Amino acid sequence: MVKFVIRRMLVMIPQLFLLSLIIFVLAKQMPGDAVTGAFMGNPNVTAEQVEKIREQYGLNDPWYVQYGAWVGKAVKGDLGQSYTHKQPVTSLLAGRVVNTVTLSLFVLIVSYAVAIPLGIIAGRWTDSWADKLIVTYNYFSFATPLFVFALLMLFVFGFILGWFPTGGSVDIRIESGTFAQFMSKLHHLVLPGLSGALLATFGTIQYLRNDIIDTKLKDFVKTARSKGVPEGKVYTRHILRNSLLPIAAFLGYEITGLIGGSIFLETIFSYPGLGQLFIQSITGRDFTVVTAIVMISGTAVIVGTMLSDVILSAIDPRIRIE
Amino acid sequence: MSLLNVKDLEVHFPIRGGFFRRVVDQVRAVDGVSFELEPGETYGLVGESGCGKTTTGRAIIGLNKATGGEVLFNGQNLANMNSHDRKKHIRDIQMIFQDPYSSLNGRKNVLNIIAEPLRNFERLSPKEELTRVQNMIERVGLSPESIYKYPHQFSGGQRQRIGIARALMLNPKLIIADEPVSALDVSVQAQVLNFMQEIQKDFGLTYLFISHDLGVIKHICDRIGIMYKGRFVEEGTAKDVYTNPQHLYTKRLIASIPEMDPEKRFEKKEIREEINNAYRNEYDSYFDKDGRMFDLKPLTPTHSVAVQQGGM
Amino acid sequence: ACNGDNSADGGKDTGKDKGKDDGKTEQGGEDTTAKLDFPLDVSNDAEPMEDGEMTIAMVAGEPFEGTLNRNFYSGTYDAEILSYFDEALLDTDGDYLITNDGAATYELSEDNKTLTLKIKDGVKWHDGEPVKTSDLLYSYELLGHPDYAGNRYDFMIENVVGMPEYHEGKTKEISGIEIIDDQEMKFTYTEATPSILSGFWSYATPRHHVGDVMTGEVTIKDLESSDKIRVNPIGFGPYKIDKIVPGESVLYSRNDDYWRGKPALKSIVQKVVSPATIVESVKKGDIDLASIPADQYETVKDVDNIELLAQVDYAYTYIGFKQGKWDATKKENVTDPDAKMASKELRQAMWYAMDNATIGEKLYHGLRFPATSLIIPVFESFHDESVEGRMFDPEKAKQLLDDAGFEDKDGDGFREDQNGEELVINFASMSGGETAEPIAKAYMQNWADVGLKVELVDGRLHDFNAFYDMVENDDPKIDIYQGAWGTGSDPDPSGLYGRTASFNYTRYTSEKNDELLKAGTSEKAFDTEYRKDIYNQWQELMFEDVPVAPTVYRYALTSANKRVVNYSIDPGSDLRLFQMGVAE
Amino acid sequence: MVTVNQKELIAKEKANNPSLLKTIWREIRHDKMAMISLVLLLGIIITAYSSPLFIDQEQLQRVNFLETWEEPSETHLLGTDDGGRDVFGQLLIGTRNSFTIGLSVTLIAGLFGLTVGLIAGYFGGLVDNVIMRIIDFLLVLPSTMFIIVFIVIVPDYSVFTFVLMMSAFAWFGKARLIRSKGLAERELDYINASKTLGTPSWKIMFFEMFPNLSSLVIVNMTLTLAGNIGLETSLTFLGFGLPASTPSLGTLIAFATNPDIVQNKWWVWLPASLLILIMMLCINYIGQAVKRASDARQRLA
Amino acid sequence: MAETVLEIENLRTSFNIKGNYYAAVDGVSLTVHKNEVVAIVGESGCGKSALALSIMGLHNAKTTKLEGQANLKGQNLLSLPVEKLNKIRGKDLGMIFQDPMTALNPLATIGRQIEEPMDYHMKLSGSAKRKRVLELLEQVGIKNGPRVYKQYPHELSGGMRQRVVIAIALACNPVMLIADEPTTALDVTIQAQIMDLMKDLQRITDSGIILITHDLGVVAEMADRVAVMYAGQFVEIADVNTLFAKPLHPYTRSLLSSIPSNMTDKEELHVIEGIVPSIQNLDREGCRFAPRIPWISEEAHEDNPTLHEVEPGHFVRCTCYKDFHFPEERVEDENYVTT
Ligand SMILES: Nc1ncnc2c1ncn2[C@@H]1O[C@H](COP(=O)(O)OP(=O)(O)OP(=O)(O)O)[C@@H](O)[C@H]1O
Ligand SMILES: Nc1ncnc2c1ncn2[C@@H]1O[C@H](COP(=O)(O)OP(=O)(O)OP(=O)(O)O)[C@@H](O)[C@H]1O
Ligand SMILES: [Mg+2]
Ligand SMILES: [Mg+2]
Repeated sequence: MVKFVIRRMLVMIPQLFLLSLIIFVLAKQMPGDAVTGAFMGNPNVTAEQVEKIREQYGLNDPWYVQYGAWVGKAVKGDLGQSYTHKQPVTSLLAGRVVNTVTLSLFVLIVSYAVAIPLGIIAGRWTDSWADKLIVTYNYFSFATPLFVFALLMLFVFGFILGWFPTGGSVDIRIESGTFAQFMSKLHHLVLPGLSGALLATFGTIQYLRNDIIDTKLKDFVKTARSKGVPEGKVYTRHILRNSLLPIAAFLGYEITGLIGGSIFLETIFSYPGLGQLFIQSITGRDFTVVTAIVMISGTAVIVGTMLSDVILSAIDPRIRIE
Repeated sequence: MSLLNVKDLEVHFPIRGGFFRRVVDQVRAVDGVSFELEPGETYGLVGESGCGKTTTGRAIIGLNKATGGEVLFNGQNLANMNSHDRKKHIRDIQMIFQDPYSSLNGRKNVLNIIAEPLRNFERLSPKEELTRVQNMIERVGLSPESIYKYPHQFSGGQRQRIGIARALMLNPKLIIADEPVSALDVSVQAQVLNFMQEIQKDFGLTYLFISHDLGVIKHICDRIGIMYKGRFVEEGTAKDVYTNPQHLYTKRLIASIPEMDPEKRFEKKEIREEINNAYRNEYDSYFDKDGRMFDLKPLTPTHSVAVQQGGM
Repeated sequence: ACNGDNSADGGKDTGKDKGKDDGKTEQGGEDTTAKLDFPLDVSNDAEPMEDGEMTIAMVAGEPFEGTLNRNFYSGTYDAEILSYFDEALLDTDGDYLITNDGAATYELSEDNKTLTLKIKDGVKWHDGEPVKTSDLLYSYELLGHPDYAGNRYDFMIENVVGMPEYHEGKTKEISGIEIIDDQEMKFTYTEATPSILSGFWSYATPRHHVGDVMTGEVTIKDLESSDKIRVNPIGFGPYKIDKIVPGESVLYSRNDDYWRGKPALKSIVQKVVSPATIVESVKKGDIDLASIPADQYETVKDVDNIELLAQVDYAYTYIGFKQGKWDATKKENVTDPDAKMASKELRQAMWYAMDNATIGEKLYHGLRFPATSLIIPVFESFHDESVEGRMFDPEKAKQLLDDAGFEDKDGDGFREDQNGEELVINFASMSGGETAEPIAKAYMQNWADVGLKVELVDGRLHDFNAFYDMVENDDPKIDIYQGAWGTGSDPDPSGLYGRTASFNYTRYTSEKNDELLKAGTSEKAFDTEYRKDIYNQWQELMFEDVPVAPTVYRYALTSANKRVVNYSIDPGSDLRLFQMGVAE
Repeated sequence: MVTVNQKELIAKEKANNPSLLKTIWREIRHDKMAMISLVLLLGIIITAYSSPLFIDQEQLQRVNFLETWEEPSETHLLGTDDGGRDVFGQLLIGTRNSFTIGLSVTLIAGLFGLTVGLIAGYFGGLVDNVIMRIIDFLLVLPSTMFIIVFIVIVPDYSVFTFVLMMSAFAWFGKARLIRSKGLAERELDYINASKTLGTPSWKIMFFEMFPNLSSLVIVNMTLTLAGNIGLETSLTFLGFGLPASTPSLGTLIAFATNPDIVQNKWWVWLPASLLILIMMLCINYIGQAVKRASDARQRLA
Repeated sequence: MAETVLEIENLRTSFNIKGNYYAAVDGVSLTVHKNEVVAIVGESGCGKSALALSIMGLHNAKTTKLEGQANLKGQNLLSLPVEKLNKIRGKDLGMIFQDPMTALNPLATIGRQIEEPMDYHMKLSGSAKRKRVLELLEQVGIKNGPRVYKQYPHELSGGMRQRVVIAIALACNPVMLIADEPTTALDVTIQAQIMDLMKDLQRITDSGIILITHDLGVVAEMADRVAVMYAGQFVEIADVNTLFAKPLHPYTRSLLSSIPSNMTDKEELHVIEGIVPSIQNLDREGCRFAPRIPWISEEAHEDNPTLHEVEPGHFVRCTCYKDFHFPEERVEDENYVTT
């Protein structure tokens, strides 16, 4: 197991290299750079001064020189300096990563918490009114654009009903490190998290429902029934575990969706995280930050797929990881 | 000259593992098999599941690559031919598959299924093609309107006939039948077996008949090879093998056939127990240190057994 | 100096800029020629309550950067934060000129080349250390440092004697700055220019707190990312920073030792609120102060728990006509007489053709109105009222074009150029904000109506960087573009229109222009009348030559909850930030 | 030989065994929801695609600041937007563009994914290994972010380039799906049979294997078609939408950037949202019917 | 005669296909005694599995209609609610499924799966359960029980798995066992082992067994009595010796003569014409086998033949059996002279 994880980590390295190379080259292709327009704030600066800054940041070097320098540092854990934020990318991202991870985990957990029971109900009682309702909800969640839904949620629960805060990740007035602060963070998470989660259930419900319908007819389920296992337990002990396998297998790719979704959620709910920062850095041509965020997202997906392999191997004895 | 001469055929599958998916071991699916087929005869390959029967058949026709040995068909070695050359010979060898459901493409109608080999080897006008197919379909005992039906509209036996019709389309000399009846009900099985015997006469076919059902093999085959773990343990005429089994494994296999006479069931059980005991005790004289069979040793001109050199 | 504002037009868009450096809540111009009438002060005149608390919005679609130091910050939102806990040593008046009402006083020598600055008693950093002259010197040492990579090493800094040598790393000391004692220091300038009065850099840096670059204690790079300016920065303003949630919010508490007196509020929370939700938040009463995007004016206008304050912003939008190239070796603009946009009449006609009044009226509900000259009305003394701009007049435009030989010879509805060749003008405009697109579209329609075929470069709007990348580098794809400048405290336009100004994107040059710009900042220009006359001539020249056609001036809208007292957006106001409070 | 009577039988049999398309049609006819969906969807598409006949795009795109944000009325069935442009007209043109985008992405990504997937699935072994390593890598890419970067880079951002970009990130999921089914399919004897009959590989892939995966492909395509129609909506919201000269449903929906518009100017974004929803539901219901048609066990007809 | 354990009376199982109910098991009656193996044989699709699943209550309740009775210990299994049925299934009534590859939950250990019925039917402590499992494993001939206890199905061979399936069915000492083709999926050698095992076990457990198969060889080796099934009905019931020595019903005779058994050699086998009709296409009037022996004149068939006892314990559903002959007169055997 440990060996497996280590091996996957090793596979990750060339993948990340390739990823970094691609994103680096692409980032450089974007018109303009971090310095473009940055001096607009002060027209009394001379053209030389601007060029001097470009030189200082190495922006005039050919891309492979820049990439080489970047990789050299990245290997040591230094992801470079953000031009816009004037600080090392690592420390810039540190706080946002926590936020985005928290939000994504919340979305992930809530979406599973919603989707799994619904998937089970729909799969167990196929063609019942509950199933039809769930399937309809599923179509709707598939067809509704995230940002429209998030805005509606914000509008209804944040403003009209006033149940939840309408932006930010925490109430700054609450003392750090207290339980109250934790609750405040949670309170701020609910609305963006829920908006994301309720629309992220599509795949899970769909897969679970179909898989339960298939698994229901399998022989081992008949065996279980013939043992006198009560109906409820047939589902919890036999069908469900088997049907959760595809869900676990998709965990890794689910993360791609979460990352995409976080861009919207963070923008709408003013939640400072990677997604929001990404858009800001793209517009600001803060290449180092763009590269770093893409790398982090890529790593997250790789780790996610690895995690789903580990989980799969934990529940499925047929998959042995050596 | 024999039609097919298989010499020391080996098919090894690599087992990959480790970080770079290197080959860490081999599955010796077929591990030095030799036999000959005379024109017009039916040769049976029997053995338990996984002993390498299918792989042998597939290696002959080229679906698996032989990793060693020769497959001489009409004197030509098919094993080391490239796919282009093989194509010229392959039309003389055809295959009938086990599962009448998966061996027909469910998306094509019978006409398209049966015409497939024609389209690959002969340039015919649609009309000629239709006549050829229609003739064949009648020959295998299906009604002419069947050609526009789809496989799922037929029973298992009928589907197997379609498969056979397809194989016969190019007038092959050798047919490799891989468990052609195992998936069928007894009654249908009888139908197919009868039919296969019938066309063998009409078309002058040679069969390599693969099965694990000793009853069927005995019924249809002239000569039989018993396989175990990728090797032959015994080879001989049907009579040699059934009435005078030499190798312990053969005996065990034959003893496993259910007894059709209810009165004798307890006797049969005892025989089995005896053989099982013998199997435990005398294992060493039938298998070498590595658990491999010995090479075949002729007992009579028609009958050979894999026992240690120098007798048992 | 002029401050540039690059965001073409309001709305949600980049926070990169720029521009509103000086914190518009603090300063502003005299009442101007606005059409709408907004108050500058809140009307509630109750006494502020003891220990009040306030919530202030930073209206932004993205997180603030949090570089909380005057020398290094670049974002507008950082500037907003800075204004609460840090201030300049010298206060300014309604004309943006330095006064003696701040934490320090100044005196200018006879030859206008030496400025003596004295820090008042009792001015203390938040940690209790007194603010010393060495702290102001430190700012200059940082800005001029060879490693400094920010955007504030400009003409006004370089003008200090000895600064260029220091900047190149030849000396370790700036000879033009002399420390007399902890409270008194002297600045000597190479050139005497009225810009000193508006561009003097009087932001001190707490040397003891952030660490000294000069002794090698820290490096510039460390400093930029140091916790000392990101997590627990200090200043000597009315409020202290208690806590920062990066990118999201800031909590301030009262600075009881503030040199002007005890601030009215016990604490302030300043947080990022998305432009999408600002109006709802304001309505709900969550937010006491916020700037409102112009396109949402309609929705806030009738909210009854707030009051809208507005002043004309220090910015104008314009259409630039590319007329040449930047010569990198000579470091000056070279006008090409054969440029597509070389015809003065064509440029004039295009200005006439634009219906800015309707845009301001309909799209911005009057919050924007047609611009007339390149010196905005805020600079009351220099804005030339007599220049009336070229108001929407398509007939006149057609006439001009006809006379100049731009005629539709092939009858396709579009005019050909003087030589009868097809004329397609390529127009670049920036994306961002909802209005960018309809406005660009409207101008193109306007021009089409007078027979000019104008097409969008690449068929689309470009984002900030792509746009400026093309404009800066004189991309031949561009003939005209829509830009915006934010003007800061200095009316001097030479940074934007001078021969050697790299920001003179139109690459328009003329000798007359050179002359006038030079005169405007000469020593003589300390005489306001003289300067006014020079600038009037310059505005006249610009009106005639139309290197750019100014399109609209804009109002900046602030909403204040009705409980807010002692608050004004008038830069000339006597109210100071520490007096701001909330009533019961 | 074949008798006259038999000829009739043959003809009858021929007629009785309809193609997949006919089966699908039959299935749809037997499913009320699917039938309604089909009619509705065709209606929408036909209206949208014939809109150039009665709408002057040039005229429609003209901004008119005298008529901004007008409520629905007789002259403007669905009111006007911030530039005073008719929302109804934009809705029609937008539907056309969005549907074109959705369909093209689905087809291009589908075709490419199909080919790659078939090749990997059919050949298996080393070929499969190499292809899968590449696809595994591609799947790791955070696609939303990459698309945004691409959008910033392309100089000429149009429906065409947009479709290419989206397709570039949409094919590998399909390839993976097809490949896994293909691997299973290749073990089946009908493939072996074709090989022994001398049929060349490419023919086996496309004429033997593909038809057996076609139902899977169709079902998957309908689903992604529904998804792809909504694709540019989100990008438009983030400010990376198509140029305004190409109005799409996304452009209209992305007007919903603040609660005021959501609440008070519903006519701009709501019809487009509903239209997307309706189209997706329709496609889904049709997809369900297609799915059933491809699985004899589930057929209603 | 031994005590009756299961009494099936007029059992009818109908499936809902597009709104109509079609009987797959069409009025079947059978008694199974203690310590007796009753085999049910017939071609694929004749309703054998449908019958077994009806007794076990494993059909989908929504689409299946069960009529008649299947009495076990005085309770009619067909009309019991699931909760009550669950008290019987796994305890008094065990089932062995055909395919050992799919009959076990791939995600649970062998130990867990054998213990599971004990959870619901026996009050045993954890260690007692484990002990019982090891005992069972031993009984079904698995030697290294403690190891297998912890293993997962995929780690075992087909034969081993089938033994485990049998162990599960035997876990709570059922009085009645239903085995649906327990050896069909196995190799001949393993089939022989499993058959021997079942015979041994029955001696120990005393339970009644219904053995479903289409392999007459298995019947000959295992069964005490045989019921031949065709198109949802029993067409012949007899004890095993009688049936093999003196089959009466044309269907039984056809089946027997189509086996390529030890006796025949390269001869043509008998082929039963046509196929088993599907339940929708089945003509339920008259003799159901008649269409497959078209050379027998129509008059020979009785309308709606019933199962009648021709000899003590030998039931046949046919009146034409006396005149039945194979078309080519091939197996016109002296054995078949009528009694
Ligand atoms: N493509 C392959 N890769 C690896 N191993 C294989 C492959 N094909 C077959 N084998 C192995 O080779 C051995 C022989 O298989 P084969 O299918 O020839 O047996 P068989 O005698 O036909 O069995 P059955 O009666 O089950 O069909 C088995 O152990 C099988 O697992
Ligand atoms: N759930 C069901 N719904 C509809 N028809 C069914 C159902 N189950 C079985 N049938 C039909 O009932 C008939 C009897 O099926 P059954 O499975 O009992 O046959 P069998 O004798 O067990 O055959 P095999 O030997 O193939 O297992 C078949 O025609 C089958 O198609
Ligand atoms: Mg095989
Ligand atoms: Mg069955």
